[in-house]
Amino acid sequence: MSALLEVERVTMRFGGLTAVDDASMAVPEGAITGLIGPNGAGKTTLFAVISGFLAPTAGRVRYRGDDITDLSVHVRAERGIARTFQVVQPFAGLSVRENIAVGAYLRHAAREEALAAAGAVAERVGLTRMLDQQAGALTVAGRKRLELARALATEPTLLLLDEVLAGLNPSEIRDMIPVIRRIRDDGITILIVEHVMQAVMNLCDRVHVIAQGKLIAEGTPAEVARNPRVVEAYLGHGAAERMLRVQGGG
Amino acid sequence: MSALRPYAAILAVLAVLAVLPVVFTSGTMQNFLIFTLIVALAGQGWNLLGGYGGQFSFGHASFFGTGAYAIAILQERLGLNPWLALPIAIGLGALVGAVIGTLAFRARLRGSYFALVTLAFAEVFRIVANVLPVTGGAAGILIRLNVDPLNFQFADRAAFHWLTLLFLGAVMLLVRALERGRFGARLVAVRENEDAARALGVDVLRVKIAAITLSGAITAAAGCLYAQKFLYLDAMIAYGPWISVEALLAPIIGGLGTVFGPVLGAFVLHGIGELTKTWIATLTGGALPGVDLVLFGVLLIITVGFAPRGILGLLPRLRVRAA
Amino acid sequence: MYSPEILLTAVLNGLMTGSVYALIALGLTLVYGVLHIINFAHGATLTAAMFAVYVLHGAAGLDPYVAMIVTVPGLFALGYAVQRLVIGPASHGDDGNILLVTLGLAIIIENALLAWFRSDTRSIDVPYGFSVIEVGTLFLSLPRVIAVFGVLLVALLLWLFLARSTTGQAIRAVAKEKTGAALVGIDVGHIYAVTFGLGAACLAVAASLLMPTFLVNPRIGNAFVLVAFTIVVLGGMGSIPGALLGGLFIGVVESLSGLFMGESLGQIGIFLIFILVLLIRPTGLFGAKA
Amino acid sequence: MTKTAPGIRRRSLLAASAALPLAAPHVRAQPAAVKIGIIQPVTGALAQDGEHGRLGAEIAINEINRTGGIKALGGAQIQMVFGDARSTPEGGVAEVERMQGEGVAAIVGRFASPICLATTQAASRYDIPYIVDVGVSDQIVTRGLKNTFRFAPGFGTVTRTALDNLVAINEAAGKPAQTAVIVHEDGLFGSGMARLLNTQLPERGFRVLETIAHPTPSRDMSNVALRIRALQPDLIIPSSYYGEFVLLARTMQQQRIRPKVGIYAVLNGAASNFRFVREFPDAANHIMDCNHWADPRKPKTAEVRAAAEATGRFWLYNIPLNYSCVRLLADAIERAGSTDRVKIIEALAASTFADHIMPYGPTKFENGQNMGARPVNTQVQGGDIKLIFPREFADAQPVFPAA
Repeated sequence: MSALLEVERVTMRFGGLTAVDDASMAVPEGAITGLIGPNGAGKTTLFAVISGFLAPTAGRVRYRGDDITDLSVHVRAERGIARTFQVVQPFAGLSVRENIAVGAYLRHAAREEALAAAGAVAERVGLTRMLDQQAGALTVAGRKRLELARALATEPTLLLLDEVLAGLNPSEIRDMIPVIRRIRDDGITILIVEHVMQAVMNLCDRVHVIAQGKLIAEGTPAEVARNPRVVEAYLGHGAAERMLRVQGGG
Repeated sequence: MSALRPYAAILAVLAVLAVLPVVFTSGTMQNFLIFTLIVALAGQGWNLLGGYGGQFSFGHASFFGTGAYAIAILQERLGLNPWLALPIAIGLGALVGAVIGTLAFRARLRGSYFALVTLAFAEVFRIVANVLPVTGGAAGILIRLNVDPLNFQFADRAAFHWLTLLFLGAVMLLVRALERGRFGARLVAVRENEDAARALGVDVLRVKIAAITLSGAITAAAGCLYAQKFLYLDAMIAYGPWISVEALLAPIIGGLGTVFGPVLGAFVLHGIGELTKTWIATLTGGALPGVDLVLFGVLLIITVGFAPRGILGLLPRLRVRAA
Repeated sequence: MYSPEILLTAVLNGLMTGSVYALIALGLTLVYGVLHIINFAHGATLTAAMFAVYVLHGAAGLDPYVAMIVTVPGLFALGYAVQRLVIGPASHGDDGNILLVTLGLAIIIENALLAWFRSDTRSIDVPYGFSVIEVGTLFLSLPRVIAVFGVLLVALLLWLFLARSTTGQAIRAVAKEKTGAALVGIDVGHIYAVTFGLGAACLAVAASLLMPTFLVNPRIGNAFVLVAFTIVVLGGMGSIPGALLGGLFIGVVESLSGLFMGESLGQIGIFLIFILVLLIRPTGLFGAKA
Repeated sequence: MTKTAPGIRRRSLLAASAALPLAAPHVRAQPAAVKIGIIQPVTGALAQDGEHGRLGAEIAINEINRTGGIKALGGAQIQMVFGDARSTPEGGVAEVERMQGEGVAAIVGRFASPICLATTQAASRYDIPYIVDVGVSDQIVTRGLKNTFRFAPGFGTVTRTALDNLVAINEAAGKPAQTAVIVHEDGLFGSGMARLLNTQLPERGFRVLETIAHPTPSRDMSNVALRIRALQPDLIIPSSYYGEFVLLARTMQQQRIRPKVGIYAVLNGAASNFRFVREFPDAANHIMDCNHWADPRKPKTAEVRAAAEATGRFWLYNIPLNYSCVRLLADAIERAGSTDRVKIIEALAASTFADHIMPYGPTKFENGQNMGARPVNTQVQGGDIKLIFPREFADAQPVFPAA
């Protein structure tokens, strides 16, 4: 698999604070790649750099081999990079259909086509019945789907999902996972930032782990879960040893 | 036929407005109607940027005044026919909009900051217009009375009414068309959430600048009509805060971000305003200056606080039709 | 072109005017710093305060400085009530709404004053109105010198209040972290209203300091409001030292540009500064970054 | 214009003549009242002028009605229809429309600001005779509007007369004044005046040291005072409205700045205003003004002044001017023998009315301007406003130099 997106030695500093430190990673085409890490590890910052909402202090981001570091967000969207927001950002005053259409207009200038495309996308994420509701009236789960639908409506090649499962209850998560899988199966590459571990294990083909601004591990979900540095990063210093001891003892 | 359906309500309202000068023949009433239509037109300009785009300007006088002064100066100083001066004046309004928009939006001014900077621009225009010789300085500029349709002056007030209505109608149809198209969707997306819009491929800066440019053009057209109707301008009239306030009150009270809002708002405000003034005058035997504006201020607060969709939002049936 | 003596007088005049500007801006920036709102009705409130001083002088024979006994608590109460009963409930905490609501208030106040007092320009005549203090060859207007000290006193009192009193500490807590303040039991709505009242009370003081040498008409607040906004933006939104410095700076700029460019065009300087600061450095010239 | 105007006229006259008998069906014995529109600014910066203008008109109307009304119309009473000359063109035009709706025979109005240009144009559409009491813009009588008449002297005339009088006063005193500083408000009135002064003062041998503009309203006159102090002129020539001039006079008094010879105002808002004189006698003392002023020698003047002061108001020039304008109009209606507007316009144009209380002589209109009109010089002396020049009207000697 070739890399659709490459992050090359990205560093992001805010004043004296280094949020992302010399991070490099690749997102292979056609797969679901996860970016995980404990709270405050820098994954949101790295995600913002990738999606173009922050300009990195140093380093480059490449997409299909092109340097896109300096491209603005909307140009990235035109090139086929879409994103969702962790804190859902619906256009509250608009209906679900109109919300999705804003994304669809990127590829369809005409109203009828854009609305039709919006309807089709809604079906893919299971929002068909809510199409004429006001977006502000949706449940949290509905809004998460709307985030997904709007991004999909831009017909992306690469979809960046920012904690799309956070805030959902277990049954809602179970409903959402197949939706995301299906998107991957339709040929859209996905990079997902997540801290719901169950989802990551289920969904991702490969996972990158970030802690204290540094990428510390990379591999399949199973590999990463066994990595002592990862366990330590999540559970605190010494946790990996204790865990190993428990496993060894058992 | 179905292609016309979204426009049917607008055409119906325009038809009603067109009949008014036939029903009301007094000069006072007809002047009132024309003035209200001009305010509604300026309000349409504001509404495009403020209602649909969410960028609240406190300085639409910049555009109104530019349109008004441009047509008056081209006509009186350069001898241009007002019909030819009209598109130039509207273009200049658009240009002022583009320049202010580019400066303000590039600097990422939003919310209160944008409101204040537009206000400051209008004040600068006002001070400059008050000293420049070409604007007549403080003496203002008078468009000479020369009643001739070729000269934009009509013996019959109804003709001017219909002309103003033609502009208003064209703008309403345009706004409705924009509302139903890509630009409108993007503009509203920018109002609702800039980051989300950006992520969906919307060039937020360009959309905002396009909106303020168009907004400037529409409000400049209102300025042109004002100048041609009342034939006199000075800096306070053209660039004064009154029109900035009128232009934002009409759409907010009528219904923010709707095609009918500015029209409804203008008629309700000025209707109530005139009635109040008359009522106070008969009650106290004299005019009480400013009472209408006190009422406007109260209505503004009530609307913002308790009826954010304006009067239109209180009329559920109409809202469905307008949607 | 001008003798040093005249330039010095112009600068001193600017500083004296600027100190009152600073006080007006102080109220505005205080409200911004705590509530994060731009109070568009600030100028109109000042006009109302000036009319209050005018009426108290005319009807009750109160000296403008003595009138503060009435106007300061009066405007504090008015500000408190307006925030609690009007701005708070009507704006739902939305930035754009607040701006519109305060615009509505400005329209109401200005035109109510217009209806009541008509648009005549009025002034009051006090025996010391044109008294001077002779400093060398300079004649400094006594009421304006009093104004400078008055402003300094108010700034000092305000600082002490914010630093020492329980309410002051609560105000600072709310300004820093609203949610946190609410969690430790501070009544945020009350603190907001108190702050708004303080902002209005500053205007009451400013009105008393202005009226001995100044004139009032229902639209006079407009002349001040953009100046005050300029100062607040220049000094950094929410910064009290910024407002003081900015006020003095603008006062001197206005005085010198009036001297050199003429009063008419001199005004434009303030607006241009305002626009440029907003476009180039919205965090202000003196202000610390947010 | 020529094609459409007669159509309007016929229609409006029909409307007017139809309305009049209907309005008073029961008072057959009494002839229908003649309605006269009075438009004055009673709100806005010029409200003080407007209120006094209205008072003058009222005194005249009362007097006419008391002494038998319009005799040519069977002793018809005059009825005032008052309108506020508001500060917007649409407001002014709306008042004209209202007057038209009420069927007024003519309008007497203050030319409060250039906005009234729009008002007179609106009136001309209906051929309503429009007598302007004063008007600072000479555009008012240079537009070829047949319905518009100005009773008081025009801007240019006032300035020229003011300077001629200044030269005469100066020469009589041995030419103490040679330099001047012009202070003016930056509106139509002050700017126009400053332009004229700047061309005409040097022609008469005065050196203009500087021209200082200030906005209305002004918050602070310190800078103006400072510049005057730096320039040390013989004369200060201010053209400002009331508030600003009072502020300047008081600031100068405070800063102990006195021009070497005096303050010589032209059409000043305060220098011929008793309010200023009463409230600030020290600052006002010896200020000269060239302005509109009633003829103190005419017996009627004292009568009107007494009537005005009985209402508790100060004696401002607006009162005699508007009194005179209404009397002039009544005279024209008498001679027209009808309320037909066109006939009134003709009667006004041919008018030689002498029974007014201004120091003008009989009226004589050329292109709407009363050619005999002229201003006079006043000076504040010991708490009173005295007429000091020309000598034939004067009731006091000039104090010049005033310092």
